Amino acid sequence: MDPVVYFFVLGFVARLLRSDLKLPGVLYESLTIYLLLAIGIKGGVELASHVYGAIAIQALIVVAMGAALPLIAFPLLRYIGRFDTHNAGAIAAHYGSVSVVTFAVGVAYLAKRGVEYESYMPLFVALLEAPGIIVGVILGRMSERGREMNWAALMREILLGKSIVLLLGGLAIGWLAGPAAIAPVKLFFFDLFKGALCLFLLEMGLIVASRIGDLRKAGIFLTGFGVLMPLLAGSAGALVGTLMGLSVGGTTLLATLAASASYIAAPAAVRIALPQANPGLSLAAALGITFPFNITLGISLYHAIAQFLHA
Amino acid sequence: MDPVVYFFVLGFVARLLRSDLKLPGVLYESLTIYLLLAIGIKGGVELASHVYGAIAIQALIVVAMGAALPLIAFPLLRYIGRFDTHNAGAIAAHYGSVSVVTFAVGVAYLAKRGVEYESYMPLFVALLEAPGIIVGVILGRMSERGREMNWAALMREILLGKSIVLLLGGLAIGWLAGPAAIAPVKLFFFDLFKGALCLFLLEMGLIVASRIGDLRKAGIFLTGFGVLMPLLAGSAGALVGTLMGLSVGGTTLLATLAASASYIAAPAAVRIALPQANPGLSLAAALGITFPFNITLGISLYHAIAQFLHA
Amino acid sequence: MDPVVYFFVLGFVARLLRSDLKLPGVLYESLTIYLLLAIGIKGGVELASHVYGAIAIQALIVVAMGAALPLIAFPLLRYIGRFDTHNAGAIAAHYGSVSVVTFAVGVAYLAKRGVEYESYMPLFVALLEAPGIIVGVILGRMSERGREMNWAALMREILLGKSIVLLLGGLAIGWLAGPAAIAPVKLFFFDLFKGALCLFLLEMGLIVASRIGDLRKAGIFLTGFGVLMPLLAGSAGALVGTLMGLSVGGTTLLATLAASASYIAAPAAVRIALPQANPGLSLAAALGITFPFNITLGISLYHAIAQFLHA
Amino acid sequence: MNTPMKIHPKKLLMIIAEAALERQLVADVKRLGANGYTVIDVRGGGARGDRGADWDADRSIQMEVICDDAVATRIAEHVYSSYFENYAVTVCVTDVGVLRQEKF
Amino acid sequence: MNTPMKIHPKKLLMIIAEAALERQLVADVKRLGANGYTVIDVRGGGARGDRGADWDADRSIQMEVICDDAVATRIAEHVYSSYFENYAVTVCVTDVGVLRQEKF
Amino acid sequence: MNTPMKIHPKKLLMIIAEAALERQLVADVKRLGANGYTVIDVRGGGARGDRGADWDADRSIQMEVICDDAVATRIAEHVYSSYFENYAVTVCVTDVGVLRQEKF
Ligand SMILES: Nc1ncnc2c1ncn2[C@@H]1O[C@H](COP(=O)(O)O)[C@@H](O)[C@H]1O
Ligand SMILES: Nc1ncnc2c1ncn2[C@@H]1O[C@H](COP(=O)(O)O)[C@@H](O)[C@H]1O
Ligand SMILES: Nc1ncnc2c1ncn2[C@@H]1O[C@H](COP(=O)(O)O)[C@@H](O)[C@H]1O
Ligand code: NA
Ligand code: NA
Ligand code: NA
Repeated sequence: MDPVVYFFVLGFVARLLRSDLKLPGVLYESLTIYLLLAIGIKGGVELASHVYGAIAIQALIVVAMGAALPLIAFPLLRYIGRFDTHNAGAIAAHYGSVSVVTFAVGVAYLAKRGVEYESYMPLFVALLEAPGIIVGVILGRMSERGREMNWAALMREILLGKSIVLLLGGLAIGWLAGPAAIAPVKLFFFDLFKGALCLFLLEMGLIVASRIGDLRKAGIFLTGFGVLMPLLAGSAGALVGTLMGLSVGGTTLLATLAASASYIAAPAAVRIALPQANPGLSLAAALGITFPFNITLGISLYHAIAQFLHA
Repeated sequence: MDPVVYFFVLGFVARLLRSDLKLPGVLYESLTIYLLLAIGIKGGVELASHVYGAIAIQALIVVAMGAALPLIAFPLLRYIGRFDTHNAGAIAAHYGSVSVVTFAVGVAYLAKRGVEYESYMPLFVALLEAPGIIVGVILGRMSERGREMNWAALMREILLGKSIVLLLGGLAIGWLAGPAAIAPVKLFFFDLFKGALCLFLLEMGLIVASRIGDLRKAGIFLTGFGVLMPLLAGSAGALVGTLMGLSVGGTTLLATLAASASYIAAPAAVRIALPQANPGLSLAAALGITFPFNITLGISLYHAIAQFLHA
Repeated sequence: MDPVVYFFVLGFVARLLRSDLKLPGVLYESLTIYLLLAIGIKGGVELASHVYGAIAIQALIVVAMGAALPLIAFPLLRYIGRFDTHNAGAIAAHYGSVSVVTFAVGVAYLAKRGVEYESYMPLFVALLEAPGIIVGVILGRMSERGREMNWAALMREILLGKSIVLLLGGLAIGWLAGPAAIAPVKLFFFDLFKGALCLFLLEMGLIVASRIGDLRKAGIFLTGFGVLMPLLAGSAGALVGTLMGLSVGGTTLLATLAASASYIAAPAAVRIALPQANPGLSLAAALGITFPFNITLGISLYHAIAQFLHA
Repeated sequence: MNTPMKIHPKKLLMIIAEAALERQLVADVKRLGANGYTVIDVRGGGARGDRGADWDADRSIQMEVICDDAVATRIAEHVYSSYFENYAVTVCVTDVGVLRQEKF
Repeated sequence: MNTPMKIHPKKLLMIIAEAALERQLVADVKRLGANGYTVIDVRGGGARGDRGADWDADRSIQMEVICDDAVATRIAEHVYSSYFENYAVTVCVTDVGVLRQEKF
Repeated sequence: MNTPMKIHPKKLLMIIAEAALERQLVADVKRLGANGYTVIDVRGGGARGDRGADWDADRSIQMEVICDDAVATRIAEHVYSSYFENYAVTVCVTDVGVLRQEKF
């Protein structure tokens, strides 16, 4: 296990033991901004040296995959889990989108093992933020013919949420500036990245532990879903990545993205677009089950699947 | 354009598009403290290896220049712009003082082009903070014979504002400690500087875009003033720098300082000393026009002027 | 004097002059978390390569020393200083525990002089947090037979306070991960440490200066105690360190720890456990006298004592 | 300014809500006739569990609006009918006096 | 929702206290019958000196509890008897109206 | 502490103002007879535009002062005459009850 995961465990245990350890909310916000921007910039710098045509096609496939993921999650939630449409749509939206921090842990995992990957993967992180949320919300609102939805406002909410703005903004900056001009901020944005990730994971541990009650309420089905859905989505992602021609590393990361569930962009957008859904359910599954599962076991599983598919 | 400017553009565009991206106020405060301290320390370390007599004379000239700048701005504002005494004085105070971040962008500009400059320039940043504000306030209060002003309190407010305390404090620390003792914090205060500047400029972009309304209210004259005044002051600064014997790089930075308008020290002091002035006007000009003008076009213009004067 | 101390002086002077310089409370909190975690991790990494048996015995001795220190402080405070039991116990608890930042300044002091020390000293920092507080509180509550104390709650408050959780958590992470896995976060947690310490000391200077009033109220005795107690405890620590077989550097640090008084863990725990005690008294002595004394003169004295005892 | 100023009766409406609603609430109170508003970051707990403000989804705000009786009632009813069912929201109103009644 | 809703009288209890008491106060108000509470980080000054919130020992909070008269009195008296002597604590209570009385 | 304590009537003065005024306001309320004050960082909007608290010039505070009627009036009038014209300032006052009247 990568040592960044220990920080998650430290936070988790500290909160469970009812320690008064607390990271200031503002530190959490600042780290979020930093991580999103840094991932974007890194991707943008790499993008500068690639053939855009090939990437454009891959990008389309990735967007389609993101839009398809909620279509797997929704029926499971609605018909097996017996959630109402709103909650099924809301949870599907979270799983359709991605977790940037899970991606960062995946990158650390590959780096530790010296596995190469397509350096423009951060582009896919940005592209995968939105489609799953949009499809999830549409599914969640299917039953409502009476009340109209302000779709333009929803789109703005999602597409201009801080996740996408910082990821795409960072990509654009890295791409426009290029490696040479980015060099003077390399230390700040790249070399400090992993340390900042450690602090962030410490806070995630605290948050997850303090939501443990929601999890208990959420019940057996959602707990199972929190493990099964990433396995399904991760396998799908690995397949898509392999077919799309990504390397083993890139395939692992695409699988990780597919398997991850959003807890920055999705909660904010879904809270406004599907107010009837109980946010405790989505977050219990995404944060309480899937996130810890992915960073401890999931990623190495997706790596194994990617290796198998490339063999 | 230096890539740090892209961060400004990113913030500006994000806010214009009404993205919910927001940097925590505390992060902005912390970055301000860090930047001021770091600039001071850097200057102080360099100061250690210089002839003080020569610098002392330059310092006096620089202070005189700072005090003179509002005398250019005030009549323009009062008699051409037709602002009342309070507002003319308030705006003149902002333009008499300096913008530390504009200075930092200027330094990045020179570094990128490999242009040398007098390494004790941060001393001049500290020296230029106060005189322009004091003269601007005096001009702005000329009409008030009846109400007395607590000048001692005003002086304390300006001279002990965080800008001057951190710049001078940093200078003193760098100077006392010297290069060897500062080495263990070089990474923190010098190598991370440019990354921190990027985040700060991102926030500046957000702030400027959210004040765009003030700008519209401010009218044509103030918009013109926001471009013309830095050109005038920048040329004056370049002249002073050349006559004073600074290098091309040092001249460029002195011109940049003269051309820049304060938005950290001046607003705080002027709000107390000239309460009748509308802070929206000064900030619309200083932040909305002059700051973006300087970091995008101004600095390279001042550089050209400096080269011309040295040719 | 190490340049980190200059930052303390800058903060102190700025506040005395009534500058409006203020570090955001959240920055102070974030720096505290960072420093505690970083010290812990550093110690943990080093611990990995040591013989645990020998360290275990030293650890026991160190804990006993921590428990013994309030037994020196309490009678002085109670019978010479004429404080009531609550206040004597409260102050003794602060001096029984340790100041992590004083420790960090001690480490910087040794590093500057190239003095080696046992690299697992951070373990002792963590071990010394609690015993002194517990003994101090017991002493402070001796007079209260009537009212019962919730000891379990108190123990949890102390042992699960953020200081101990972050120090021990960091130790565990560093120890589990080992040097190789920690390498990618070395820059963040180790190389930036001293810069972060500078900012923290700047804030300490501001805080100490704003409590100068408490100090005046505290009176002559407490001022004397604030210098004498660290000398006594520092000598005791130096003796224990020497007998225990620590190097000169390790002895200096143990003496520094013994001499230091807590202002993170102790105030929080004592406020709940000894509510009748006036927190102004403990903090005036610990922060207002002992902390500045230790970082300016104390540490070099303890170093001299350590050298003398090892000669 | 030596003659005592008259104190005019107004209402102070307090809305405690999930931070996600801030933008909408600001638009709402303006639209429903308030001339101003003040927002504070808070944490808390109630029927819908503890909201510790540790992170985005857990943040709450307290909005304060000084206004006349009719506007207060209008806003309170709007908040009640639009958000009460699905969001963690609490509303209360109290009597206040102000010096410049034309301001509110 | 066009018929005006009835406003029910309740109390708003405000407790300003050292941040060190937050955990205990939350437990106290729940135990004494409050259905919710809101907490704000504040700074201030009073009989026990200035509390500038610069650092841990100096931090203060303001807790607000909407509840009925009996609960307000009970909490106020408990705070008074438990904390007033040894901690920097200030308490006051005001009349408020709420729309859903069963909530409080 | 079983006999119910008497509740004494006082005023709670709320001043919402630009953060630049904090120091002066603290000095003012002390000078005009208040025994204490509490300050909260807020954001908001009103006649003088939106104040989003993004940065220094945009920050606002809310000051709360519990005091007797005369002091409240005195402070309100002072704030009104000194700052209302040139600064973004809002003032209101409400009735509160306190347990220890000698404190305020
Ligand atoms: N009785 C109460 N007194 C004060 N604040 C309350 C009360 N009930 C709820 N709140 C606040 O309103 C938020 C939402 O309440 P609820 O919808 O009951 O969970 C809580 O997180 C508290 O901040
Ligand atoms: N008269 C008052 N008005 C408003 N807040 C007060 C008042 N007195 C005290 N406080 C608040 O209560 C805290 C503790 O008060 P004290 O115990 O009087 O020092 C202070 O730090 C203030 O935040
Ligand atoms: N009607 C109101 N209700 C609550 N707060 C207000 C109101 N009007 C103004 N404020 C607050 O007072 C500040 C200054 O108001 P103004 O001078 O009207 O711009 C605003 O930024 C708000 O925080
Ligand atoms: Na996903
Ligand atoms: Na200037
Ligand atoms: Na000690």
